[in-house]
Amino acid sequence: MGPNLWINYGEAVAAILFCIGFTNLLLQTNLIKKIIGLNIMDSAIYLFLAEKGYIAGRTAPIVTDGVTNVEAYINPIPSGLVLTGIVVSVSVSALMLSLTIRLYIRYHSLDLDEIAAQLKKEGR
Amino acid sequence: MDFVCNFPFFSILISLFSGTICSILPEKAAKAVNRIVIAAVGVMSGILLLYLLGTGESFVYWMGHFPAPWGNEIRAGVLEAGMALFFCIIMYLSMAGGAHKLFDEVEESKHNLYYILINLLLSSLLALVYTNDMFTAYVFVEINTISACGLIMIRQVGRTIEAAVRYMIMSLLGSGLFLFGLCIMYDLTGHLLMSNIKESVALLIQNGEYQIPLIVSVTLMCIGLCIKSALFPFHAWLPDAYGYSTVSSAAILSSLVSKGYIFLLIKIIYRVIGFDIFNSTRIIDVLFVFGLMGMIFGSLSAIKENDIRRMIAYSSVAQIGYIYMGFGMGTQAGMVASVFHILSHAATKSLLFIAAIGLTEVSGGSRKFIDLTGAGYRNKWAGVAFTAGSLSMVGVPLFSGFISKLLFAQAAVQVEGKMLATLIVLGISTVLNAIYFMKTVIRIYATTGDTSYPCITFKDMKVHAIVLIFFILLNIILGVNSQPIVNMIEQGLAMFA
Amino acid sequence: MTAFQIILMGLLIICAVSVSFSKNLLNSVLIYMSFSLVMSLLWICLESPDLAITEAAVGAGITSVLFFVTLKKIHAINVAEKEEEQKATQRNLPENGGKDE
Amino acid sequence: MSKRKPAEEYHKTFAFHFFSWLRGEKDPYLGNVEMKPQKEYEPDPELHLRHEKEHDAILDKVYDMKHNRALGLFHRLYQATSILFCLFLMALLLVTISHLPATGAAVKPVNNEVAARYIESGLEETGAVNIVAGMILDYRAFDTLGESHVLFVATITVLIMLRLDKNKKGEPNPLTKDMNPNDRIYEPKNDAILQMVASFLVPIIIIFGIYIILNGHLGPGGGFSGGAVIGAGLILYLNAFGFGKTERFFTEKTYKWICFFSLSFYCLAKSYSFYTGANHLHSIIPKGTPGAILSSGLILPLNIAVGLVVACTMYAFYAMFRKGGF
Repeated sequence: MGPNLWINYGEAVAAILFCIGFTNLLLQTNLIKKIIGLNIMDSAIYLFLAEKGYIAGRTAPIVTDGVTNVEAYINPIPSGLVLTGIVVSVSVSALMLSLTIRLYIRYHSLDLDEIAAQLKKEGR
Repeated sequence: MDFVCNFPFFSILISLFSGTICSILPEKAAKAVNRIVIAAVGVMSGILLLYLLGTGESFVYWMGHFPAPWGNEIRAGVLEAGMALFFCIIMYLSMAGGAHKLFDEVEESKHNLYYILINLLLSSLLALVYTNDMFTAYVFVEINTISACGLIMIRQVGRTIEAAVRYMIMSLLGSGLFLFGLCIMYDLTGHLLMSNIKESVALLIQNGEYQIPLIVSVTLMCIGLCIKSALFPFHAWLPDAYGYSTVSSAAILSSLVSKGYIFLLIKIIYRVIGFDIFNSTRIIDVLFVFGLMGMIFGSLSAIKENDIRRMIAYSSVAQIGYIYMGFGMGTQAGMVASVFHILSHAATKSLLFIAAIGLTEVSGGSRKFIDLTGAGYRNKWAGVAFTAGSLSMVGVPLFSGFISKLLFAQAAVQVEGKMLATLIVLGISTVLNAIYFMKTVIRIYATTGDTSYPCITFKDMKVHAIVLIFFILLNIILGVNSQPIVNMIEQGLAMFA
Repeated sequence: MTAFQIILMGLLIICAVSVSFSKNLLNSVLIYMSFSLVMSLLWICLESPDLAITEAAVGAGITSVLFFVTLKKIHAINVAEKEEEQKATQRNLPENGGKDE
Repeated sequence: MSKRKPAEEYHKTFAFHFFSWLRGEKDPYLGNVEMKPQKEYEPDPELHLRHEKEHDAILDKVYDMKHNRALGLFHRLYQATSILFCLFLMALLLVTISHLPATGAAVKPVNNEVAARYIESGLEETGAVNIVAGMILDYRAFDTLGESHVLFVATITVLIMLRLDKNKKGEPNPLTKDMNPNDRIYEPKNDAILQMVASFLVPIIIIFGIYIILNGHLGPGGGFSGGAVIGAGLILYLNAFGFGKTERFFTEKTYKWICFFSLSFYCLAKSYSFYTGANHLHSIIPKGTPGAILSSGLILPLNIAVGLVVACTMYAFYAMFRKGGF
């Protein structure tokens, strides 16, 4: 164990959330819950990134009163990356939900294993 | 700066923009735009390749008004330009070869959407090939994943939708791990551009700082990309996805999409971490073991398979195992062999998929082996092409597969600890390959009394036959004329460092 | 501010765990919605107002709406109600039966 | 000069045999090679049927979830390994995090010259007061270009998945005929309270969204969040008043053209700026005075384009999920 676990509690929470999301994605049988797990996983990564950019005692990176001193603002890069990431995760979850709807209409089930069994029985 | 240096940027932008344009065009025009764009990008990549071979130096291209650590960059060297050219050739041939069967069970009004997906897929592949920035790579990996999912499920039968869901779940796990690794890397180095990260990583290694996070970050990125490129234990989605999608999709997915991720991994190994640092970690041993397992288990699953397309799909698992085995050797020679195998596998696998559709067509649309009996007589060109592809996969001289196996064996001899394992598994895998491919070839040339299926002659399928001939030629060129290509790969890898 | 952040993070973990264990799909979507809301508050604490606005509009707004439509489409909302009704009737039945006797 | 071969001689050459084999006229081995007489392959229909039945029976047994012990065991094993893997991953990540630089500290690798330049000269070089907006739309604009195309390609895939199309004869396609076109018929319509509240709220929400978009370079916000807010407003309006009202001003055609124009504007504008940047040409786009609405070069128009795309996309997602087209 390194020295910084308690100082980095935000990242630690992000790691725990990431693993919860990961477990959901692997183990839940229900597709909707899988998708929620996926979203939690993504949010956890974004939380991790945002924590990386935070600097104690500084304000948001919006120039106020013409002050352009490095000491005044937090790091803007992680915020920008997270903004991009959020868009990606919204598109992905919309796509997954549409796939879910389509599968349900066809097979009346949300369980992938059950659907696979049905498919193999009927299609061979 | 010469005007040629704009070509990587132009090719990415043209393919992105043509995706947008195709959204308002009807099907025929979209098809024309698509063909023109792929051809134009191919021509540009060819010119760029010649230019780079002439100058012998790679160059970086600013994406914006700001220099290296602040702005965004793309970078082109011999290997990148060559890859782009090769991807364009394969994509054009796959699209042309599958054209008559492209819209099997696809709704008529959705045909033009297919071309949008192809264009965006091309642009994301090009961006993955050329980019010099890790976060850009992540964004384009996502475009690649989503458009590949679209290609799988555009043929809306139940199996493809299920396969698409499985594919998405696996891919998203992979992207999550990749992004997490990227974030840790960013935290350690403070940069996102590959060259800057490499400098910082070298400094960190020198000072002995942050060793554990560095290793973990590299591992996470590697695992993410391995999951996305369907390395052995993560291949569950692959047979359904390749086996039931439309034929062009299957050819493009197996030969290009997974290769794009593998190429990104090569870039990360060389340009982000550094080849020597990467080889000093234990990750290569893990990659090596999984590669070997993939080679054997993929072939075993293929032997058990009863369906020609699924058999070819399982054979992809084995071939991806070969590529990772080359990474796992940890030498320059192994890497060259892997890159050559990327080319040879892409050329062969798309040939097999396109030929298989010709065979199933004359067997009443069935892909079961029992119905394929004698299909080689009914559709001669497809039969010959399938035989050529099989011979190449097994590794018969004259074809590209032979050269890549030779390169792997040569590379293995230079590595002390891994030589025996590599050679034994290479031998076993070749025998297994021979079993299932030769079984198929014998089956399609068996005499049959059943003449209820129609024969197809050259006139009925001109485009298809010509495409198959081009594919065979490509294979033979790779097989006969291998030395210049290997030299080019070596030169390109040297430019990476 | 630190204490507030720690409370918010605790809430995040509670939300994530309870999503995994809730039996009803509607409940899990609602919990996910609150997860996003807490996340956007946390981003204000981390001095990133851009992210807070985006997360509030997207995570708690659009994504949740899409989840609801999906639940509606796959009849999960109605099914849950029906199950509750069934349970209620089952609970009621023996009581009624007892009265009759 | 080669002589023209007589027909009989030609008939003996290899080329003739090869081409006649290609044309499917004859089997080159027939009569030339001594072969054992072979029986032609004839599938025995009864045997075939029996095989198929056996195959079915095996499949039934294998995929019978409840009574198959091997499959159950596999499931247990899979669950156990995944839980172990996740716990291992968590431990690994926590150890990693304990070695990372401290959060909130001012001196660490992340806070290097890159962030410093974005903050110190961002206002001057991009003209945007909001440094994040300046960064994502000017310094690292290629990422953002990719991001808007992620949204675009996701919409395309959702269209493929859920759009209900009719073929030329006007019949619904057999592949999607099992989809229920419109689920609103089961709902109570014209809810007075909802309509009243919506008619108050929707204009406010949309104006707020427009404010966020237009103010993207001056304060928190930007194209994406503003577009999402407008999209949410449109969805609320749709829920209150139904598809009949929205289709009067927003159909798939509108969506297509708005998306096309915004994305092409985005692409072309950014290509111009990339091209001039890489070739070290001077860009003719004025930066304006920082702090004014009409400032910061391309950032404002790009924000508007992104906002339009996002608003339409969000509405399109909803309509597509709801009724399979709009």
